[in-house]
Amino acid sequence: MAKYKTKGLDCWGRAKELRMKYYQDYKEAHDRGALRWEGGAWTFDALPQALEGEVHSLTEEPYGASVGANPEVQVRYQEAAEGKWGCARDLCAYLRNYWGSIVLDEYFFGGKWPKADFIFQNHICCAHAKWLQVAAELEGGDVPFFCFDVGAGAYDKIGERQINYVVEQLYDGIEFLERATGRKVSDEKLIQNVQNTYRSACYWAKTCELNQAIPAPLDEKTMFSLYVLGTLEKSTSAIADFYEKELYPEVKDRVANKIAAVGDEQCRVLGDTQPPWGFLSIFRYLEKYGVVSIASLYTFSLIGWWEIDEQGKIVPYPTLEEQGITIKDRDQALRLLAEGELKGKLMWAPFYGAKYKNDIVTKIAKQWKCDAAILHLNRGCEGTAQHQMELKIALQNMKLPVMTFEGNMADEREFDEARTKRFMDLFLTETLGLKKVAD
Amino acid sequence: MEASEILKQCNDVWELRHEYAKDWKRRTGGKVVGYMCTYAPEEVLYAADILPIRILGGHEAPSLATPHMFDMWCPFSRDCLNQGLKGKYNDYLDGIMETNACLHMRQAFGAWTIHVPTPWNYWFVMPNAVRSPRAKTFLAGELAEFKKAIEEWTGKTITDKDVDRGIDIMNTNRRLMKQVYEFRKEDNPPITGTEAMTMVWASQLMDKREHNDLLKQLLEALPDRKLDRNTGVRLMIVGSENDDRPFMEMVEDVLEGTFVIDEHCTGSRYFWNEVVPEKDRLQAIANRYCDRVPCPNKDWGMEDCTRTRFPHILQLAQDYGVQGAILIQQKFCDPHELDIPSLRRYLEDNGIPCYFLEFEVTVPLGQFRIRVEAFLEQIRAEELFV
Amino acid sequence: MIVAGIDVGGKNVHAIIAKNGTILAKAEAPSGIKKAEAAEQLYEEVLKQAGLKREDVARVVATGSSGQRVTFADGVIPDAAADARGVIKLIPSARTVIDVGAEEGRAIKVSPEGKVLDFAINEKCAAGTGTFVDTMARALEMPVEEMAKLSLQSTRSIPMNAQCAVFGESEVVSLIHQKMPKHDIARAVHDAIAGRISSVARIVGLEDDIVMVGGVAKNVGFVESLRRDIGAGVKVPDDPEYIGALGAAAAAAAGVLEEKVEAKVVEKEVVEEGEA
Amino acid sequence: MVEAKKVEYWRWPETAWVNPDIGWRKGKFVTAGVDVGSVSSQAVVMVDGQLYAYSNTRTGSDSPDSAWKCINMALEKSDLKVDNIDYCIGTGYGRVNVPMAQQTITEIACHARGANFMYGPEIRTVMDMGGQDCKAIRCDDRGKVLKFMMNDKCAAGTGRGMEVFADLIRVPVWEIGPRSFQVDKEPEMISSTCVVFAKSEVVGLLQEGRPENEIMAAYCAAMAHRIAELLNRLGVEDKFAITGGIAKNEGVVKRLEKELGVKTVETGWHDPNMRDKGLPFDTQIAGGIGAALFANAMLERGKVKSARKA
Repeated sequence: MAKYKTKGLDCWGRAKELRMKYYQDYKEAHDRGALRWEGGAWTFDALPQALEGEVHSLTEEPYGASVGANPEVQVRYQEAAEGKWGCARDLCAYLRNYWGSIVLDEYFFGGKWPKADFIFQNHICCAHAKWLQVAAELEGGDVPFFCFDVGAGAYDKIGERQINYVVEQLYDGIEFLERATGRKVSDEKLIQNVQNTYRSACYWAKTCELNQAIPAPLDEKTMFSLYVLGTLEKSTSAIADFYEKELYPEVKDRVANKIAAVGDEQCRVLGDTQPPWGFLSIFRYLEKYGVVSIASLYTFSLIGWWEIDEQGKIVPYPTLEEQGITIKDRDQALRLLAEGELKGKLMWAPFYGAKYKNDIVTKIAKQWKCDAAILHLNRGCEGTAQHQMELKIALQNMKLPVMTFEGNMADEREFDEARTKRFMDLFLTETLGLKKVAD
Repeated sequence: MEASEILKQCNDVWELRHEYAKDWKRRTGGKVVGYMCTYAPEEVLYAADILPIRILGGHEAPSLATPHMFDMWCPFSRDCLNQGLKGKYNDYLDGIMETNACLHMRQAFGAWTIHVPTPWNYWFVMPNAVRSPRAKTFLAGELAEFKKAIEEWTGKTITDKDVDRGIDIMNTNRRLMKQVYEFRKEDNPPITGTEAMTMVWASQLMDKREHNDLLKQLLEALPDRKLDRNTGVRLMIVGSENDDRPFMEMVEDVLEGTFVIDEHCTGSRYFWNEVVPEKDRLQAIANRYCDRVPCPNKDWGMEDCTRTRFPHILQLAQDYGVQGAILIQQKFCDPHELDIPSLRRYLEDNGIPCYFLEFEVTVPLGQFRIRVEAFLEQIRAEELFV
Repeated sequence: MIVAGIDVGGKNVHAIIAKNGTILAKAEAPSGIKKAEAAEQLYEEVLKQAGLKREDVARVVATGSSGQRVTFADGVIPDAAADARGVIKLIPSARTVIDVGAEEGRAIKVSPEGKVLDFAINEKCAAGTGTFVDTMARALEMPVEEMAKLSLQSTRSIPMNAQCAVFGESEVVSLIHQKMPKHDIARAVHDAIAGRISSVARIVGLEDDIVMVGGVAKNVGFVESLRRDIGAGVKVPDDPEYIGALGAAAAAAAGVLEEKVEAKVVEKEVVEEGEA
Repeated sequence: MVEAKKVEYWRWPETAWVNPDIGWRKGKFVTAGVDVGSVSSQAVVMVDGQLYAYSNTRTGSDSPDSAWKCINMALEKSDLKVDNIDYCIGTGYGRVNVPMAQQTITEIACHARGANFMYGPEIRTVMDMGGQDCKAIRCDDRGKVLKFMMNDKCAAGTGRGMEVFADLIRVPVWEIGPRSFQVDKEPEMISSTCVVFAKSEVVGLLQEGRPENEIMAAYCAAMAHRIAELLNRLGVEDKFAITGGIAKNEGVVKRLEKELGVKTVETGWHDPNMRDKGLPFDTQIAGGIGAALFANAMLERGKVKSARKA
């Protein structure tokens, strides 16, 4: 008999539906006279989505992950990138999926590769700008390309100078968009999109905060499929509404009624970086021991915005309402957009040093009451895998048992499922002294 | 002084870098700051009479670094961290700095600041959108903060005169090294690629004022220097960090090839561009670092997918009469991995055959010799048939 | 109480029969392809040695990469757990265990009770395994034992790129072609693997006492290289290759039994994928 | 030691052959190519560019010995002495340690030239699957190298890997090819790229009681796949020929053709009268042939002088 009652999410179906529609829209955009653009999950989609008329985007990382979740296709795409294009096998796995897809002129969601009308990227890790630079080459070299630099400093160093740097680029970005598409950017839409971006980012954070409850209302395996929407079109009303009006209230209700993600929760685990998408079954394996992965900097702030309060606690970034702000004009909209992105996205802090990641993640471990950590040393993504070994040391210093396993989020050739489960057995039974609760 | 003697001194500095730095401190009583990426604005450090030295690897298995950076991080950055963890810098390094560059060096820097006792450390936010005019303004501001931080640390204000001195030291060094490179255009260059790059390594490890004196003497000595060796195939070596002397020597001493030009951050990419003086000194420095030959990581625009580094490489190839290019890359070095397939096509389309090699802290010379030898044969294949 | 421990590894099987902590009999045999049968036979042999019948043995615990295949075992424990228990039995002061076997090199941080506190495994690459040593010995055309002894004569270190067994082999070949003395090459090989293993060990931390076990621990050349790398203090117990079996026996005596799961191909279950 | 007692299934037979129809004394130039590879060594002796004698032997740990061993074996049944050779070129891994050679050329150039001679001038892509390297070579109608690529780290898909496998599964290496087709359906390929881990994967399959032939199929498929990856990087142009030891393993070759969608030219002399005379055809001597041909061409053009001692 399970310890807690549990049930699936009511809004699950809606999440799936929104995701599939997104990929369909991109494919069919041209048939409907709409524009198509490629960009990163973290780019300022509020701008191109504010162009007059219908506009659809394809964000590169979620696309690479969708492919990665299907090992057969993934290997075929990656071997095309490595063979026909000749790139290194150790590059970002999403990127190789993406390039291979173009090389084979094959869209994972059916049909030929839909060439973009323009690229609107932002440069996060070493790969981002280059990722779509090469994509543009592969698409014929004639795709207009714009890329932001958001590497202005860690959240606690953000002042006027840093915000101005990004705001100026946002203005350049608008000029670029209007030049490249011959369409105007509507301020009304822009303001709306910025408000939506805030809603998506802040309400996802609020939802994650609810996971401090015991039992945890959500497990990471489920959260993966929920934050993804924010990596697609965080600035649209449909997705902002999903986070604010559907997901958040439902999870709140689960906490109130002690509805658990995993009925046998007896050990709360902290994670890090993307999992090997083709092998999410390892999370089910953990559940057999009543072990549930409930928190990670990655899942929380890939799209969620946070801040550190006076007590040094991690709390959700205030919504515009909470800040008592109503956006009046373009300039205010762009400033708020830059500010939220630079100050609120804690996921960026590790890019400025191991100390940041250690500080933030140890806070998470405490506030979310984690009993152990299982870190995926992710060979597929250098950005999210930064300072993982330092993190291991920091967590062990706070007496948290830590297990690491090497793998790759989207290259099954680099993940050994049987071997990983062997390590998990060892860690769970020997180090944590747990027994199986289910089969 | 004989050219060979001067070049030997450069090699000594490279081999005995720690002894040199310690001796420099003894002589001058100044501070020494290590930097991990060539985007560090050395002008400002010289303005404060600080000796900037580049952290380089020791070409040994970085096993002390593994607990801090697992296997997927570039061996060079792990080797650099390993040197620090081994305590090689403990008794003289006053500070360590890193600039926004690749993720690999950030790891090394992150671990360094936690585990290697170094009194002062600084994270310098070097913008990535170097082709955007916005970056130049932002960088000038960043330089001002950097200057302030150093003033607070050293307790000395840095005047415009100081900055001018810093710029002059750097520019002179760049100009002189470029003049030495000119000699490599000759049919039978009086300086080998190994020697030329050793000269650059030394420049990154020693007081540039002293290096400049060596360079002036070298420029006097080179015209009369005749090397008793066959130039063979004129090669270019392009890619990420490279201070792998055994490999360079194998190609130039054992096989019939000569590196007549390079495009490395331990070579020409480091010093090719000078600071163009203007009233606002920091802005002048900022412009230099935005306009310099970029690391692939920063080589992208705000309009289209072109790169600025590729035409530069082709120009070098043509100016130095290159017959073939060896593209090298530190294993796992994303910035270069991202450019290499395109660069290879670009150069081959322009008639320059390429061969790719993946470097590590120690390269398997046996494995690489056959590859390079076959590549040289490919370039001169016609000779086997007529 | 009489108990038995069986360690079925990639290369060999080891079996131990113990009574109240003292070893009555122990034996070794190549595990070959048919590991289950090899274990079966060896168990019979060791029983004969001890002059016992199966029913005399209260409990049998298996371990090792193919421990799950020991049909007659009452329980199975992970190999690293067996290492920890076995070492603590012989050397209670041990805090760090380094085990280099045919196909895996690992390091374990152990508590005084023999509990696994942390572990690190040489990730999927042959460099850093016993097989790497074997391959190199083959390239040098001499038995491993000989290569081990020979390496002790070397006084200089040649950096060798220990990335891949096959590439390592051609590195050795080219060193031979360079007329490099064989004892120096032998040392280079050991240094290379030792370097890889020591970096794995550093992940769990090098807390004294450091104990090395596993088949490769009998390779004096390798142990020498490892000591050069992480310190002369590295201890090697007698019969280091029996540690796994000993630990399994200890577990049997302690009555520690993980529930026994039959080794079967895990069927891929369909899980909703997420993205990022 | 257990290993010592075991039969060595990888040990393929060494061979030697002398052409009875050629009187070497009448010839203008006697040239030799000695290819000392990491696994096998070949000596090829030519008279005015005509195949006179060759041998195919295993390489020992000492290159000079291996070189002597194979040249002597080649000339065993002939009255031609090493001293009668005008010019000898060493190639292969141990090329720098071939005592009787006046010069060295890499096996890449030699295999391209040799393949051109053996398979004919239409050959544009040559795949040399050696003991520890795979070399994908693009060449012109004279066998001149235009471009080449070699396998990088993790050298799966090499002859050495196949030997390790033969030893493991206890099947003579030359039987693996044919037997790999005696399966009802093509199994999934061995996933591991690493020779050593492929080994444990194989052991696993054997434990599951999978039939040997199926495992051989799985291994050949894996090797073919690795090689295909390399060839894809180079880009395969027709006609396509394979040299080296693995060329003899149809289990790999057929699967490679299937993956690439390109047929390899059938093994056999391009030159009709060499074919009609039934001269033996050994894919492993391509390097030696290329070297001997280069030697002959150099003498012909007076680029080098005869080093003949007797």
